[in-house]
Amino acid sequence: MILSDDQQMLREAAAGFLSEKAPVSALRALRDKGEDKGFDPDLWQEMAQMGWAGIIVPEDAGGAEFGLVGGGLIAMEMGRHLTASPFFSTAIVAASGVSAFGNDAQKSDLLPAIAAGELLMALAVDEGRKHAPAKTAMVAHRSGNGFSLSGAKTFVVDGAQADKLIVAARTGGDAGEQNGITLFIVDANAKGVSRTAKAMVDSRASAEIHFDAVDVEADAVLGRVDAGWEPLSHMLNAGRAILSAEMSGSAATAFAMALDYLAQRKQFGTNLSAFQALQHRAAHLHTEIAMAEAASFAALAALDARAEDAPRKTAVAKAKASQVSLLAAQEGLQMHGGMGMTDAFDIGFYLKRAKVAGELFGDASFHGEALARDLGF
Amino acid sequence: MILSDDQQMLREAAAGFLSEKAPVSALRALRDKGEDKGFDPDLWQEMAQMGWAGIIVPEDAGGAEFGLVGGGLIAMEMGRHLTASPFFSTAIVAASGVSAFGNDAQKSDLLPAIAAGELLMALAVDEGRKHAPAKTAMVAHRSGNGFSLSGAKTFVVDGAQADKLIVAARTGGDAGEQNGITLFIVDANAKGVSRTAKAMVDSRASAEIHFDAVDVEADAVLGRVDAGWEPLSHMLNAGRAILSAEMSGSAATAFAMALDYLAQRKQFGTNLSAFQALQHRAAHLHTEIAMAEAASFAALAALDARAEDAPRKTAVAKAKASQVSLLAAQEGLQMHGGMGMTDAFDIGFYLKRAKVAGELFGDASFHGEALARDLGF
Amino acid sequence: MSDLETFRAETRAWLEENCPADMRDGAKDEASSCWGGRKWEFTSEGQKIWLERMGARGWTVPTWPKEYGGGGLNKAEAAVLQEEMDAIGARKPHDNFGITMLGPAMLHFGSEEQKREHLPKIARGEIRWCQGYSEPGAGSDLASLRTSADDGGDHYIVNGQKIWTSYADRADWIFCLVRTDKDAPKHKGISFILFDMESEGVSTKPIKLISGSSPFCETFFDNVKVPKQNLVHEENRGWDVAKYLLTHEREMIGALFGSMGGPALGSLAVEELGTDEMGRVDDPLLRSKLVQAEIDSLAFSALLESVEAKNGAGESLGATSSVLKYYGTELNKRRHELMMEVGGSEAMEVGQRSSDWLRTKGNSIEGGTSEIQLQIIAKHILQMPGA
Amino acid sequence: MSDLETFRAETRAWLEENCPADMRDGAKDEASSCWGGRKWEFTSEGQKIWLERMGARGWTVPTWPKEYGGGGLNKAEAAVLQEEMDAIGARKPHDNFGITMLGPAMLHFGSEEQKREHLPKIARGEIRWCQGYSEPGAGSDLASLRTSADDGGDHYIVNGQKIWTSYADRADWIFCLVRTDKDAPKHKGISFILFDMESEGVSTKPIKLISGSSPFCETFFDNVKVPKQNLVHEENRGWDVAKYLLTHEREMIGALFGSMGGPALGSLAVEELGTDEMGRVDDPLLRSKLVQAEIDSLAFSALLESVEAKNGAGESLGATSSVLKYYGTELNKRRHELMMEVGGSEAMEVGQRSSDWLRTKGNSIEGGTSEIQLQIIAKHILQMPGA
Repeated sequence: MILSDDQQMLREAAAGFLSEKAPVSALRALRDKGEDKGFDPDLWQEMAQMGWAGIIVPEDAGGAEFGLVGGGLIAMEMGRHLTASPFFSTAIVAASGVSAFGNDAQKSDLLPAIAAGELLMALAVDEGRKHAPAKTAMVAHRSGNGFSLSGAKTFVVDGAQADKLIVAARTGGDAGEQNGITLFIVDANAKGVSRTAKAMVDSRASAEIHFDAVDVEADAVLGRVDAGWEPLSHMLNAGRAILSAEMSGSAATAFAMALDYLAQRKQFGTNLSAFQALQHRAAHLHTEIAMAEAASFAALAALDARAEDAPRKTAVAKAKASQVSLLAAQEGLQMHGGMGMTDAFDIGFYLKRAKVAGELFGDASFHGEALARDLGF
Repeated sequence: MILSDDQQMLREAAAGFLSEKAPVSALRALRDKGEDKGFDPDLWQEMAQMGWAGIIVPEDAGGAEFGLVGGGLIAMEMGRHLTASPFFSTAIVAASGVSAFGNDAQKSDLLPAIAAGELLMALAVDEGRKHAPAKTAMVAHRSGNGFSLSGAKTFVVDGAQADKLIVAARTGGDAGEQNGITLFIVDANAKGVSRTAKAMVDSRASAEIHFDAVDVEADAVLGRVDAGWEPLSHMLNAGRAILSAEMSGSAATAFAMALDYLAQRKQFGTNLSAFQALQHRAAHLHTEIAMAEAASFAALAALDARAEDAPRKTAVAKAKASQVSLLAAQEGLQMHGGMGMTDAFDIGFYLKRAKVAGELFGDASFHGEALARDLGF
Repeated sequence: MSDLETFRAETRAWLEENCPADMRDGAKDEASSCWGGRKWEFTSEGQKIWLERMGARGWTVPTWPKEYGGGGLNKAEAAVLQEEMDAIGARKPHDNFGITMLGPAMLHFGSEEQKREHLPKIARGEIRWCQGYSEPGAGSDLASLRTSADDGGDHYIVNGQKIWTSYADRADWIFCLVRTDKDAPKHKGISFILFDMESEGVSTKPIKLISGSSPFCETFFDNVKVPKQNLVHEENRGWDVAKYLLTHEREMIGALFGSMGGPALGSLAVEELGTDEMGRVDDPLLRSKLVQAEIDSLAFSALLESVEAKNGAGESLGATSSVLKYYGTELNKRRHELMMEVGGSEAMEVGQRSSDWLRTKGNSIEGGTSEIQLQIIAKHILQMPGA
Repeated sequence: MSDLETFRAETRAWLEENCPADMRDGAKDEASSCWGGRKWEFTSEGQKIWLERMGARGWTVPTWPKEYGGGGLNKAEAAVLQEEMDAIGARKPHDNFGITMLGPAMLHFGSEEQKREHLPKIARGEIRWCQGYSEPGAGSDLASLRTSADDGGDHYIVNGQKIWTSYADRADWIFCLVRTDKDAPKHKGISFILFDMESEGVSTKPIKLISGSSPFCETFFDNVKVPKQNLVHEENRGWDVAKYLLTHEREMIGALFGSMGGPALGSLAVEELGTDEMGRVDDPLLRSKLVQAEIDSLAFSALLESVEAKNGAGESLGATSSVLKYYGTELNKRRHELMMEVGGSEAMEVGQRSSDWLRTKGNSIEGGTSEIQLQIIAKHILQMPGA
């Protein structure tokens, strides 16, 4: 796609900032410190000051209003450096939901705080090992003027750090149905909420969260009761397309690292990058990465435009980018030889992130299935 | 597997005979003559004299009693040369059914004639574009002392030339069930049978056959009424494993032709076979072909031994050999470059045969599905 | 009313008045093409009139300069013309390798005399061209060609053999790569010449493919005399012209496979195989291959759109044309494999589907093999060194 | 009663009497291995007794000659011993790279003195060995090693660095490839030497992998003095020994991955993901990848059985070991990818499954990369020329 001047500047600013402040070594240091935060709060404040926390938030709510394409440009650069931050959970997923489906009170309460980097939010949707939002089984009973939530959520990105959670629960229908799901904005420290941070293989933060008769008021509902599928899909698709852009960036860098390594190393008297078998694999990988990136930005643009085929494009992007980023990391590691297996080299971090980001909000099989359904076969 | 001396001799005899009498040029000549027989009857007589028509027929019925492993050795050589003959339809599929499930009268009527090369038989099982024996819908009504058969069969190999047909029809149950299928041995020229030869892309003979109230006596039943699934599976599995061996042979030769071509051709001042990217693809293909051959003979041996896991091994062999022979032909053609696209070169014949043999009696998807069911997932 | 709007209105009116009724069926298949040339037999009076009228306006080659028989339109006007033609389903009046291949190269490398001589005849469909590039034994190493053009004073004497000459048996003239210096390094002894296929010593022989008959021919030259004024660009610098043409061809092929997409695999499978009780194509493993093909097809379309947007914005495609050519042709092969799997035994019969399938095997060979494209990507995009 | 039957009866009786109860649990995992050596701490009295008793009979290395501490058994007897051990679930008494790697090479290339000195200590588990082959920067090009052994009169002075030395921090002695002639072509200046890891100047440092801690170490040599009698085979002909060992290693790895098969993917998926209303794993596209992996696993098992049958019949494996190594390791990687997909977000947690998954990425690198195996197949099986 053709970037506008503003977008081009945004991208260059992101590239510059992140390579200085959040290179892979920062993630490594975070991991080695052994904290389970999964990101650096000071860094997030700096990002917020650059306007990234409000990248998709409307200008009148204090945001930069760059849309998801703008978010994708940042995400791609974050992917290159494996930058860990609440950008995904808060600035994209939560902000997209509140912007599009929040009532006036919710918008004015939450969006300026998000844009200022003062509020962290996380979406709690998965309940099993595989992403399956329609299978949501957690229950919200009517109770007084509000609801009482009970159940468990897993794989909640930034869930242990969030101030507020957006929780998908069932107010009607049966697991497997899209109807009957309602979204609730829940204080993460409310009575009955217990959170367990999980050490994930990509050194990011994710939480398992139990809800034991957590009481919320009626105004905690995001969107309408029983009609949470639409805002939920909206948030998930925003997240999926952003993850696709992130993974395209990661794939490109893992690939570039491998090419660098090949160019530096000699074997049997020849530069490794002169081996034709590796060249053909590299050329194929280049093609795949170009497709993943193009598909990601096509999805982001379609979502911004609220185009009818945006869900289809998002499924294609997430499926393709998940596959390609894993392939790039696998090929990148193999091209590094034994050195790639050591923790001292960075390529392993790309492999780990590719696996987790690929799984998050649905893997390639999930989105392939969605695409097939959408295409009617 | 380790061949016995007898098997080794059989294989060498087959290799010698076929390279002299039935090279690819023979198939080409057959095609160019434009006859729809699909094989050369005189050649089949010579094969019968060598004992191949009775290769799995018991010695006391005039056969060579080499079992399916023996049959597979011949089939593999036939695969190498793309030899067209009724070996598959008559000597393997029909003979395996009659040997194992025929009554005394059927055995003494049919087996010596098969072994002598005097009788051609074909199995009529498929009714749709994809192999699905359990979905047999053709009906056999009881009528007098016998049955009346109505329906249509397709993809009947050697069906237009056969003297007798083994027909799967439903005497009970519904399409989709294994129970209720009965096999009938039907005179191919009986009243009500109409046959249309189909020109197949591999230049072999296949027929569409319509049955319009064809009357057969009760003694036409092969095996037991309503219990045709077992003899049908027995015949199909024999055919599948033999096809696997044939495809392994075809794959090996298509590959060898490509290697020869690469070794002869220079580009950019270098021998094509010195290009590393092609070497790695060739080495991978070698590995795949070795696996297909091993899986094929494991299946043949298991079927001969009536081992419990013979159906599983057959599914693996047919799935793998179908994939590998297609891959070998595709890679072989690509390695031939533009010359491979011309009809003047032989590699295209291997591609065409790989496609048809891969489809026959179930393609890789069919057998993968069977394997998954067998493994319980 | 802007100039462009005026142009649109005038064009619409002219087309409405001048496009014969039978040329308005929107047909784009090869059978309905008009290839023109001396030997052409028009399939209808409408086809003849349509070529004459469009040729007279230069609208067969709308962006070529008027002095060479073109329409002299700018890009925007040419786009409007195409839109208005599409709107009434107007057929392309004329197909000719002279339009798609020789013309652009001639505009770039030809002398003024050559342009005035040859281009108007292409525009009016009077001369049909074929291309003499590939040779038996050269394969992807095009520059190793051996057809020789020896100096005969005011003419060359051409001897040798070409292969893969599309429609050589129906073409009037050929543009041809020949060797004019046997001692120079292989890329430096090649020249680009033009000659009449009716010259003495030219003969052709059609090539049968694995998919059946084809437009391809072998073409033989036995002491063919070619006037030296038919040399395009400088002697021994024909490789410049060849490279120009090859890049152009690759881009066309890549775009072709990206845009055509082919029939929707999923619908075809539903129609031919039916669905199971969960509403899925009733062949689960085949279905999952179809899904992957659709993912890849749609991702490839996204790439193509992105490339086209950049190209439209003035960025050069360069080696990216190899990315498109490589993936587009491999994907097309895969889609046809899957159509065969869906079709099952019916598709195995000799017929259109099996013939199309076989023909696709050439996609990754013609116009530069997939291996060559990968090599170009590795070298020119990834900057990897020669082995 | 045949000799072999007599042997079986006697063996069964001896094992019944001598194998400690806690050594009969059939454990084959690395944690229950006894690696022996000077620093070994036995996990139980039973483990100690079992090593002593089996070592005393030479049954830790049953086919080695008795004069070198072996059991002196023929192949048939060794097979009977293994069968009888399996029958009571007896653990292997002793693991040692001396048994699997150095011993076979020493029997082939060692001098009489060396065999008498070193082999019995391996058999009795007194000395634990590690191997010093790979070097940083050499990668697959093993022969480009730079660790030097300079002539110091009656000894060599070794300087340099090794990598991927398994358990170097726990081993007593090392067998090591060093460069003794810097001017010779790279394969011709290498020697194979043995030395004590407690020699002055030897230090080790464990390597952390992407999957976590590992038995691998970096090993550094700083002016280590090695007596010349510790040279195996001739000086500058160490590459003969290395090749012998590498082929041996490749065969072991190939067989390992072929035979282990791993957990059944299908059952794991049914257990963790459940089935849909048609009884299929409830993730149709993932399921079809599982199916392909099972097809390939079973076909690979068939190949392995066929190779083993031929090998048993006396045919040499040769470059076929590369076929097994290549495919077996790639397949194992694929199976672990699929286990991660089945496991979903739970598997993404730091833990055994994700650690195993990460560790498999090394399978196609260690023991010769997949690329090297493909090269060996192309060259030695397919007879394709060097590039």
